[in-house]
Amino acid sequence: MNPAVHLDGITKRFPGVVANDDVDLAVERGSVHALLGENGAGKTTLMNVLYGLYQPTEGTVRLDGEPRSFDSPRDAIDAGVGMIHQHFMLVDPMTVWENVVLGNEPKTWGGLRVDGEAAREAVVELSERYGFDVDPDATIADISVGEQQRVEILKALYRGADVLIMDEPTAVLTPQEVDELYGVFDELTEQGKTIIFISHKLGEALSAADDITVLRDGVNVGTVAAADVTREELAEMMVGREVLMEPATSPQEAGDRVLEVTDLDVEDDRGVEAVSDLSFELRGGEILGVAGVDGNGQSQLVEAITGLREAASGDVRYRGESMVGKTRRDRIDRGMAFIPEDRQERGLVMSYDLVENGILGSQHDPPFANGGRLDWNASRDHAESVIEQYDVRPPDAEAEAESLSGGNQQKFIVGREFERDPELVVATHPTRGVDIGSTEFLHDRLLELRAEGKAILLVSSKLDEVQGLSDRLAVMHEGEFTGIVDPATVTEEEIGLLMAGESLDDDSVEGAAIHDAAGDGTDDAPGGGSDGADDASGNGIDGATGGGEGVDA
Amino acid sequence: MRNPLSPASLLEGASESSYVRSLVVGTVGVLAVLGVLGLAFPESLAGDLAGIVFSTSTATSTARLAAPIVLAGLGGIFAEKSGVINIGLEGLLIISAFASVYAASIVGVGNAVLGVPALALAFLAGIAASTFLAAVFAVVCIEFKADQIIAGLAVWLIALGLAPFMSTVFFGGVNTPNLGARVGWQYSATMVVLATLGSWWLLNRTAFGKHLRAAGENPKALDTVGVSVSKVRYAGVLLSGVLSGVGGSALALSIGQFVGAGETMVQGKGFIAIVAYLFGNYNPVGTLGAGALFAGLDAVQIRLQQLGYAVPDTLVQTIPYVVVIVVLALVGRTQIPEAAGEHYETEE
Amino acid sequence: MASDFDRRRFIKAASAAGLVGLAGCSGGPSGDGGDGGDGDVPARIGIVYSDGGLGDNSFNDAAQQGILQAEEEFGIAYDESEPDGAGEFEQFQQQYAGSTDPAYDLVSTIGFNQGDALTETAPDYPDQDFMIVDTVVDEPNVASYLFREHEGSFLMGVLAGHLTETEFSAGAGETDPDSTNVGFVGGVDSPVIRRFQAGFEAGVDYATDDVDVTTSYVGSYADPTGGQEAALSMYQSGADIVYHASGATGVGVFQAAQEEGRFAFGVDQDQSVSNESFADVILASMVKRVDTAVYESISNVIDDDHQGGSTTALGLESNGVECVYGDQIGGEVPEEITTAVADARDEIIAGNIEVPETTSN
Amino acid sequence: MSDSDPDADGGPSVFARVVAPFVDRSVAERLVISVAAIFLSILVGFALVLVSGRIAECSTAAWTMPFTGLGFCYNPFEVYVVLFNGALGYPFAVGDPGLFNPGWTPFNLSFGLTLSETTLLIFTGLSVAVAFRAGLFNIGTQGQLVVGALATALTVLALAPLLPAGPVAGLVLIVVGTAAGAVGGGLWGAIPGALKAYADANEVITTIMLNFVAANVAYVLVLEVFRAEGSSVVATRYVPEYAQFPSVLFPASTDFALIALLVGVAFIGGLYYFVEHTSFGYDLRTSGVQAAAAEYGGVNAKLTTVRAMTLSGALGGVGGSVWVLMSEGRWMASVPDLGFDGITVSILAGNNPIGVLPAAFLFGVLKGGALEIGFRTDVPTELVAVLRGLIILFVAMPEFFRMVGRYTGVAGGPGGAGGASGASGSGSADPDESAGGDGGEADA
Repeated sequence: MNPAVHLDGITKRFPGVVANDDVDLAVERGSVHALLGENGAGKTTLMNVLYGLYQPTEGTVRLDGEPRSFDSPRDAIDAGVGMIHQHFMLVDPMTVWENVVLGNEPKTWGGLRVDGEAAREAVVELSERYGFDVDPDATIADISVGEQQRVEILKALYRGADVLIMDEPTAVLTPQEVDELYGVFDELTEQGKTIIFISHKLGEALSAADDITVLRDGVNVGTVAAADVTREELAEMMVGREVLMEPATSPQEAGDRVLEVTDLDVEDDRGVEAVSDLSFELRGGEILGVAGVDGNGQSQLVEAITGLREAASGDVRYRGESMVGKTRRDRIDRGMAFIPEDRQERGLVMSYDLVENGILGSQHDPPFANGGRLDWNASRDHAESVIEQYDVRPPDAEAEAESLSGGNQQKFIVGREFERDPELVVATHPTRGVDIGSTEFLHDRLLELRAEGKAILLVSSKLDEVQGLSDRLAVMHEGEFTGIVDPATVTEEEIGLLMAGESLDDDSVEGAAIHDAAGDGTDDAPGGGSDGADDASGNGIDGATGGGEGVDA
Repeated sequence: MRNPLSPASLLEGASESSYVRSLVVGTVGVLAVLGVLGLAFPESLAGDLAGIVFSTSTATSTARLAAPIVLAGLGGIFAEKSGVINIGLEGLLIISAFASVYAASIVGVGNAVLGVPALALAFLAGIAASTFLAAVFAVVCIEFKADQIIAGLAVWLIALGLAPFMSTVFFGGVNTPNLGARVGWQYSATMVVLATLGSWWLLNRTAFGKHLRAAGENPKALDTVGVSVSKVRYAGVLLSGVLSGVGGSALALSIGQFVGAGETMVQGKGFIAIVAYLFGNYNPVGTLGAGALFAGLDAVQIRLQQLGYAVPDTLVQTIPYVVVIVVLALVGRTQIPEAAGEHYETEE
Repeated sequence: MASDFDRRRFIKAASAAGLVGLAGCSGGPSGDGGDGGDGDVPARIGIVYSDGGLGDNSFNDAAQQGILQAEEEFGIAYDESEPDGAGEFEQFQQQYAGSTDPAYDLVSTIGFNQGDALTETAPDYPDQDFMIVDTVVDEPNVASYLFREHEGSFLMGVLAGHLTETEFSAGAGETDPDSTNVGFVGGVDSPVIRRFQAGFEAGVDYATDDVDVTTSYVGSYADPTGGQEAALSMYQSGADIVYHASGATGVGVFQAAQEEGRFAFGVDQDQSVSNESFADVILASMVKRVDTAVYESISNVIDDDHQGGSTTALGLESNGVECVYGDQIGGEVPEEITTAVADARDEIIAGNIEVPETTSN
Repeated sequence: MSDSDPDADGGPSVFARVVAPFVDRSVAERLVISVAAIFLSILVGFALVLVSGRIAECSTAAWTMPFTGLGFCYNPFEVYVVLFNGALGYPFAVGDPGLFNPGWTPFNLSFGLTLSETTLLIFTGLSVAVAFRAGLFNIGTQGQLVVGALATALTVLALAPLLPAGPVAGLVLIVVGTAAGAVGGGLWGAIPGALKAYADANEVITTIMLNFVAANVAYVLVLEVFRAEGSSVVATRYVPEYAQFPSVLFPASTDFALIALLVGVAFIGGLYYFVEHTSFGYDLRTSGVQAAAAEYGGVNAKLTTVRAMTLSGALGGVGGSVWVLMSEGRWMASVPDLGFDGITVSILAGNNPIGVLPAAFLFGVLKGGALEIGFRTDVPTELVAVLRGLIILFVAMPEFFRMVGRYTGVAGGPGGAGGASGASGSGSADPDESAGGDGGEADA
């Protein structure tokens, strides 16, 4: 029997880049196939070829053994190929059913009217068949990310997709939602659908897929059955060498209190409370990790600390000084470094060269500015020094930021922020989209700063990263810390529960509290955990204040 | 939660926006207070004002003045909803105003070509001219990725030069002679109402309307389901040309003459049209309301002058502009489509 | 030429429209050569029109008529310019004045708002003859022609005041004898237009105590829609005659008169002739003989008798301003009213009536 | 290298994206595109003249097409000769033996008019440019100029009687008057800035509206309160002769003062320095290209918006001062459209202060040349307005020229084809970047 999808010798070249080099891929009908690889390995490009967004430079696409040539996604859709992109292709202000039928609207009145009733029925019918729970009249902007993903799947199914391509389907989901997604996979494959998903997470590929194909630098490294391969083997296929999975941290005495957050409330752009009544503290020489599914208030928390957003209430104290009413500028002046989550929107001015980007944030400070006048020579020296120390490639201070790859952009930002000699580093997703080599380098630098006694707030959706680097790990859910745990002892399942808003039993929380005790005193810890997140963090900070004095005395 | 299939509430979309609601409430409130004051003190300024505001003369005047504003505003909705900000509506009005008069003068009023009377042909010519200019704008913005605001500005300036230029070439002066015939305002008013309802239907009930919205909000979503974003955007911009063409023709043909001196007879109505659809929050009915509001202010202003209040006339003429600024400051920004102003390029 | 509507142009335009091209044969030059050098013309005139441009069926067109008349009678050559805005007057004046190839024997500047520009230009070109219409420039090389529009407007006021109290119908319009007001529509609120308004109001007052004048300024000389609305609201609030002094905006006033079946008064030219399609509502026009002024000044230059430094005030006495009854319906104005208007004219000429130049408020 | 970066789509704000292509393109490419746009618009204008020359009627053919024998009422070649040669006062002897007219001096009337317009456009062009660099589209320069001009006229008229007449008083009055213009224009510009920053009101709309308001209010003020006695036009009294920029070398009637042009050039230099070499300039242009990054870098976005609009308005106001003190000698109604032309100047200049000088000169030439066209030829002067619109249209579509460049194989200057696509990586070695102290101008 022919495979449902057979990509035969696909090569895709862009000007100056070979994204896919003679890639073969065969996917059996009714199976789940993972396409694994690092960022930039060519996974998305390959799938875009299958989906008709790109035409291959060489090679053939076969469906059920038939050679096909897609000039556009329309052709691919007609042939039964559906794609669910990592960034959902949904129109936010429109309803679920409008999105599902977009481009294939059932019409009445000779085409003058969209038959909404028919469309809605079709949506209801489809969601019942696959066991989805989706309100067809809900507006996309109002529903959860998991639901949005299901709308995307419905969209593909509505178009008669037999083959579903999913790009990083779990990136934005909670562990529980991930489980639900795997359930959806089962439903779909049972009914004969074929699923290909793109991932860079080993664990996900191992647990969800029947077969795994690994891409590296645009080349197919091999296809293996998930049952026959270990994590380490896969990792080696991906990276091409053995990888140390977790950076080593050594225990370290915490220093002075650098950051105290008390009863902080922050609203998002729409005026909805994104961070509620949050309290914690951070000391020199300590890394506090914040884990959680994206969109649970991490961004707003970070913005409130770094001065990009005004808090609705509560206090942020930095080195003993209240930051209420202090601008972003004030905070930069006081030695806060900030690695923003979106480097291309915030961290760098894409059209500026690195000389100009090197002074972003320091443009009013010596040695770059003297009485309002900019000293471009000093800026150039600075940029060149960052480029050299942080191995930014190409090593050209006059290259425009947008001409750099994501990893090199990030290295430049990190370098610029670290070279400020900050007391506090707020790092959000510092290694997102960064290749493994650079990731290791950036992790090392974070640990060096920790060793120098700096305080570091590390926000990341990569669990292994926060777990591996942090001294304490806070899990955030809907604007609150559902728990602050010891990353050394907590399990991934426990973190998953916390990320989903559940609380944990006493044991693991106790572990975290003991770790806390290094600087905080222990008085409140045992009581803190069991009755919920609010109490845990609230008490923690109370304890911290008292405990801090205790240490001094 | 909104049900798009519920019995057509025309203000759908407006109802969900608090700012449109506050506008409506504000307007009704002001009118009510005025009415009460006017009844209570008929001899005062309030009485005079109420007399003006609630007269049929003002109403018909409003209907006439609103036509080009609303029509161009509706056109602006289609362009901007599709993701192309068309700031050149003024230019489209100018060029169609000239072209319609020119066409009617060629055919000769009273004559007909293939049974189509001259004034109807004039409309068609106006629409054709405006649509052609809109097509140029569309190509420049969509194909050549021009900056939409600047290209729109250029459309205005080109029309502002071209219409008087051609008038001078054809008629020896920037103003054309009068045709001696005109289109009654009832026709324009009917066209405005039909265009408003038609636009509303097109935007909210047809597949094209959904595609238009998607092209402006998330073009990639549209592209990935196999609908060409470019085509939808072309359609949106061309529609803005068609509707502005109707508006410009109606304006000129209501006088039977094109006046090209200074700012031309269009007198900034295209810019007011932009404000109108922003006020109307991209809802055709809201745009009709906003257009009527501005035209109504103008109509009241004209009548207020005649009562002989010792306010300089030129200051009274400033009222509509100040109102726009004040309202804009109070209600802030409207919901501009997410991808408006951006170029979209299909991958590969 | 442009004033009476040229049908041939339309035919030209019609054939040209089809072609945009070179295939058509009706457009383009109609003769060959013949213009010859500069030597064989008795005078070369440069004329700078007021902003608002040609085709206003009023002020500028009237001036052009004077030039055309001179061309016909003396065979002069001329060049004309239509400035885009007041900022360009001075430059155009200087262009003509400074030009040596060809040199201009006379530079005509049309419109009061060129006065200040000419005040600056004229002294720089002492050997150049200038003439200006509508204001006084006190320079030895400038002949100023001033119209006493308020006097003409006064007569229009007298006519309106009497007519509105009479039951009268002619052409497409009729009066309502119960009406107690007449209207005045101005272009841009400015001292000059207020002079029209003042004369008109005084004339109405002179004619009757029972009639008020409602006034509206549209804010532009190129906004017929605005003119139409202003006039409509006047007619609808009971006015049966509206007098306009608003350039191309006035077309809207005529339009409104036709729509409402009322009367309008034209300005500058006999607009029942220049705007033939509205002849059935244009009862009379306050004619300013701009053409006469232009023609006269050219004639003077040809006779080597430029009236530099002098001001010719063209009032009722010299027929510089007149109340001209409409071509089509003017003849139907009752004799007692035309007599009253004629009497008023005599009284003004005799100095028994002092017509105000500024409005009372 | 091959990092295709899946999460690269989070772009800057809508407006920043709209504006971005106009502020971050390389100077050389900008130049090539501007020149190409001018030529293209001339070409289209040529066709327009040709066609309308066939449509219009006249008694004599101004030009006969070779080979075909078709006569045209307008001579398309003559139009451009008159336009460009005439604007300079006919330095070139077209058709006659010899390249130059022997009697030509630069200090002629036409050239003076051209330079006068250039001078005024420098200020309004800078006004629009500085707002543009901050990501703001200031269509309100016209209104700011009107207000600034009125402030200047009234201030000088009020102060003049207090000072003894003479050159010293003149200098004081000019300086104080210009400062008043800057304050007036700046305050008027601050209004839409504040509305944008604190009420989120779209500045494109508010500035358009404020133009109408400024024109009307100034008009009424002068009509009712400040009108010169006995004047039939709506204008203030003249400021004393000694308080006006003196015309040196050029005929007084040109309304051009070399010294004002020099002041304009100094403003260009000052603004260039400000934008490229000061901290606040860095703040301003950063918030223009990428507002989120600017905020991240400690820039107070709201304050920067207000400041930039105030600065922009002040420059427009100074333009008004120069108009009063150099051109008119007083405030008068019907202010020329210098503010709107400033938009075109700024766009053509790529919003680069240095670029404003040639762009203002080009539009000065178009202005001076338009007068010559109206004067020398039968072609309606509105042609020049069409040309202006076409130039802007073509300048707005750089992609067109890149395409043409690609098809014809002519690269549009350094980095011509690469631009924003980012595909070319770091291949562009900047040839003009050797001077050590000038790093900032790479992106100007």
